[in-house]
Amino acid sequence: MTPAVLAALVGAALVGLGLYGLIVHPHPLRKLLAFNLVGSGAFLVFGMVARRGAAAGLAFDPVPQAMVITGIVVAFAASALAVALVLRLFATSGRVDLDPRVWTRPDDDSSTS
Amino acid sequence: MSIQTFLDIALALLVIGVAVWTIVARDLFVAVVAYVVYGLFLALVWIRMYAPDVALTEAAVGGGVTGVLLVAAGKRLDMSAIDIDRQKPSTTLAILAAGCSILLAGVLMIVILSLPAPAPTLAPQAAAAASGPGAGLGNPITAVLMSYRSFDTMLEKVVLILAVVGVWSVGADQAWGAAPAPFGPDRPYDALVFLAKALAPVGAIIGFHIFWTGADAPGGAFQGGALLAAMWMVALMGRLIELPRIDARWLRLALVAGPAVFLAVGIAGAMLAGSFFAYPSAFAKPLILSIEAFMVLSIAVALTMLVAGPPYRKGAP
Amino acid sequence: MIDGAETTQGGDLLVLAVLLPVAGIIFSFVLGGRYAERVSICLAPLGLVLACAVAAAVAHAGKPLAYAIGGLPPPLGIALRADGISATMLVAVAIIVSAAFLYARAKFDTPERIKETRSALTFWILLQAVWAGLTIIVLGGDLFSLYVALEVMTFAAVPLVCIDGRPETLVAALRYLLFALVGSICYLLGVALFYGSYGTLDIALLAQKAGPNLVVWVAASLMTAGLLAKTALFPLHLWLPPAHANAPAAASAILSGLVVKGSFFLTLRIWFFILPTLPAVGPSTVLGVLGSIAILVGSALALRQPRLKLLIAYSTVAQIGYLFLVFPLATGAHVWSAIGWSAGVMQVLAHAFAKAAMFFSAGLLAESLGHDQIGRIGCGERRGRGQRERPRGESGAWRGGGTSNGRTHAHSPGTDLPRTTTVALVQ
Amino acid sequence: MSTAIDAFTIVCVAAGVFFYVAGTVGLLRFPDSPSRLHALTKADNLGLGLVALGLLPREPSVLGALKIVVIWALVMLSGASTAQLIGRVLRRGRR
Repeated sequence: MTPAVLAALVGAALVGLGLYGLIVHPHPLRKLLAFNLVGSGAFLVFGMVARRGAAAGLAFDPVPQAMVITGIVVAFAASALAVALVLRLFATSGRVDLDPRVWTRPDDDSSTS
Repeated sequence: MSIQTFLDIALALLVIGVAVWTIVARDLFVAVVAYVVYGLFLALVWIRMYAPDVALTEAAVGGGVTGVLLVAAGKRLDMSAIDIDRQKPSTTLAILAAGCSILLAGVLMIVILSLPAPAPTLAPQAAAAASGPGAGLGNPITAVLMSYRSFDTMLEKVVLILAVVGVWSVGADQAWGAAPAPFGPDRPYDALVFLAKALAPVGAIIGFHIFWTGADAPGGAFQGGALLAAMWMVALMGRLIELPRIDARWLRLALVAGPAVFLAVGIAGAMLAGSFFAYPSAFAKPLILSIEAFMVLSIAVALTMLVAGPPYRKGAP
Repeated sequence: MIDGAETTQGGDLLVLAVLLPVAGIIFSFVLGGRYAERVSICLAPLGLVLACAVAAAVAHAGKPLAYAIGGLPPPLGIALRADGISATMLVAVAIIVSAAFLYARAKFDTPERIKETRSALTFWILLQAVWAGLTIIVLGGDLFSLYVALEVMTFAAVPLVCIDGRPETLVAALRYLLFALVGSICYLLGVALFYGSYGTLDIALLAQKAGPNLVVWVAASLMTAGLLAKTALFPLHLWLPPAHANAPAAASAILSGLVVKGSFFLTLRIWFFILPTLPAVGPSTVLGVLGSIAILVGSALALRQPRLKLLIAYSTVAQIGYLFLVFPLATGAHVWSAIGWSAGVMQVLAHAFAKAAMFFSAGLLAESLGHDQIGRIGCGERRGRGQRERPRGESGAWRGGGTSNGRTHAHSPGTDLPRTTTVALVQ
Repeated sequence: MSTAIDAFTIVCVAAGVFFYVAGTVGLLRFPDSPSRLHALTKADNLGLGLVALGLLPREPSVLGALKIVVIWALVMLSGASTAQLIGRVLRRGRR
């Protein structure tokens, strides 16, 4: 087994681990951490694809690696947006629950337009 | 078993172990710290996969800047987390989640092992294209990002702008236009001030170096920009400089500089080189480098503003 | 040379259609303040003209338009393509986005004495971003570009949900963001597997190469699962009603009418354009069954909602179910001649227009009444027992009309709603 | 000549690794935070310094050697400052 395949297997395990964390953790920031694990797991699969494509004097196929770089930046932007939402939620309500039952009042009288 | 294989397996186990720690840690803040550690180990994995560019990005963005973001948020939320973070998930949910996760991971592993061999690759074309006429870039990843997939790269910069708009949009109405909340206390420790004074200039030079060398060696706009952002944040923590107001014209211009120049060159390509996003072959390399220079600026500013958060005014709800 | 890899005549239009809203975002952000609104209003007609030009060019050429960006054809480069369905979608998107721009002018106006307000600036930029994302989704020819486009849509749609800043909307936005992010990553995993198998991400090239094997099945399933989370097909619909019901009406219209169609469109791309040769009876059945459950569950829940916008949002859940019926109906030997395919596309368009119109009307209603409680609509100042019965009967009638007329006409509620609105206002 | 350089590198790097191991053991075994910090910073600075020193003669170009020195200096700077900051937080917490 090459290091690349090993890393991809680690990536698959990370995807599973992250999915577990996403489902069981109630705290949004913990969910975000779990999402980042899933993301890096997926990037590792990309990395293996890149390494397997080594040819023509290059040790890797640059196309999937370029995609991983794009993906990492996008994942960071997503984390920043999620953190901003969580902090704002905490600032306005003092809570961070995502459970909809906490937020639906039986007599919802708020009007939206 | 050779020593390299042994080290690889040890590294793999270490990464998995730290990832498990991130998930099962009792404390929110401990989980965040575990995640930062995880990011650093992951960078080592990328080195082993012959992906120095990705390793740099992962260390700078995935580990470093994300770490700052999460540590700051974790610190502010740690108190609030106690009531909901300590509640145990129901056993049914945990078993269900574990079942789904193991199934997904298992299927992925089987598929990974059954990918076709020999692997299909675009490496020969990319290598030829990178060193070919009109490009002359020694780093094929830069060639792919800036030439062949320039469209994606530009869109990704637009995503960064949108993320900044999204982060700003959760601020209070009354605070709009103000600067985000400062990074540190009003009177930072002397050691931090010293660190900021000594590290920020050197780090900034290294950031420029990584960007400049990215045309021919591992590095590039992303990695250099992330390092510059980190140095800006160090200076902000030492309160050597203050965050700009979000309605400052120069800030807006700096944020869009990368995609705007990219877009302009792309449209000019339609007139000068016969196709949108094509570079005239005599000027390809200088054009790519100048677009990257603006992108470094945009990335550095965007990453810092994303970590800084929405505009803030004392007393605004 | 591979078919569809070369730039065809009129291909420039595709790039212009994509770059127009992108340029709009950049200009709006730099100029700031009320210029964001002006830029949007100016660009909308241009976009509509471009979309119509693309549609006319496709109809005239009788075959898909293509443009290899940078003159670099796939697999290394990226191509944009417009076929019949993308041209149709492009026009629909341009019309609805323009309508939303006009509708939103009153609410998201920047007051004279203020330089810039939070909600106005972000609203106009994000709405243009939705437009840009959708345009790339319908024209993109490369799976990774489509991933970036999906992310553009996510980053635009999530802050739109919580633009008024109440905690409920923040929770809805956060849940939406988490679902969407996980969806994107699943999609990305599928992309990695496709690249690992065939060394290309170009849709036309993949269509020629992909065959039924384990990797392709898993990749397609992962991508579909990710897209379902974004489309909110049952049982992944939980995020949708609070998100769509709490956004401002103009944003709700776009989110419900168009944004969920973006990811649905990609699901169509995967199964009908990349993998038309796969014996897709199994997945089609699964999608069809999930769609049927969504219709029942969504409609039943819609009837129980106390608020008009929530009702409409749950009706979206049901209508998404109808969309997925296209899979069992159109899968088969002669996909293109199958009437099911036309019906499916009709449903996409019909729901887009009807749902947008419905949210616009509901927004006006809520604006004029100061609330959108169904129990109090139409009863004015009178308060008492039994008020809920009548409006509920009415809403039931909309849904009844929707479900009994068959899947391509499921949008008759849209034509009914203005009448209801008028009735309510007259009373 | 090359044998001498090899021997020098081996001795230096081995000594550096020894300090790293010692520091790590200290981090894990020492009873309280200040002494852990003490073990960590000493070991890191000295350990990395020795590793860098051992690698210096193997670097073909002067620029490459300079980079190694810069890395060492930067790690020393940030390590020392961070230790100082952690120490202050500890002292404040104890008060």
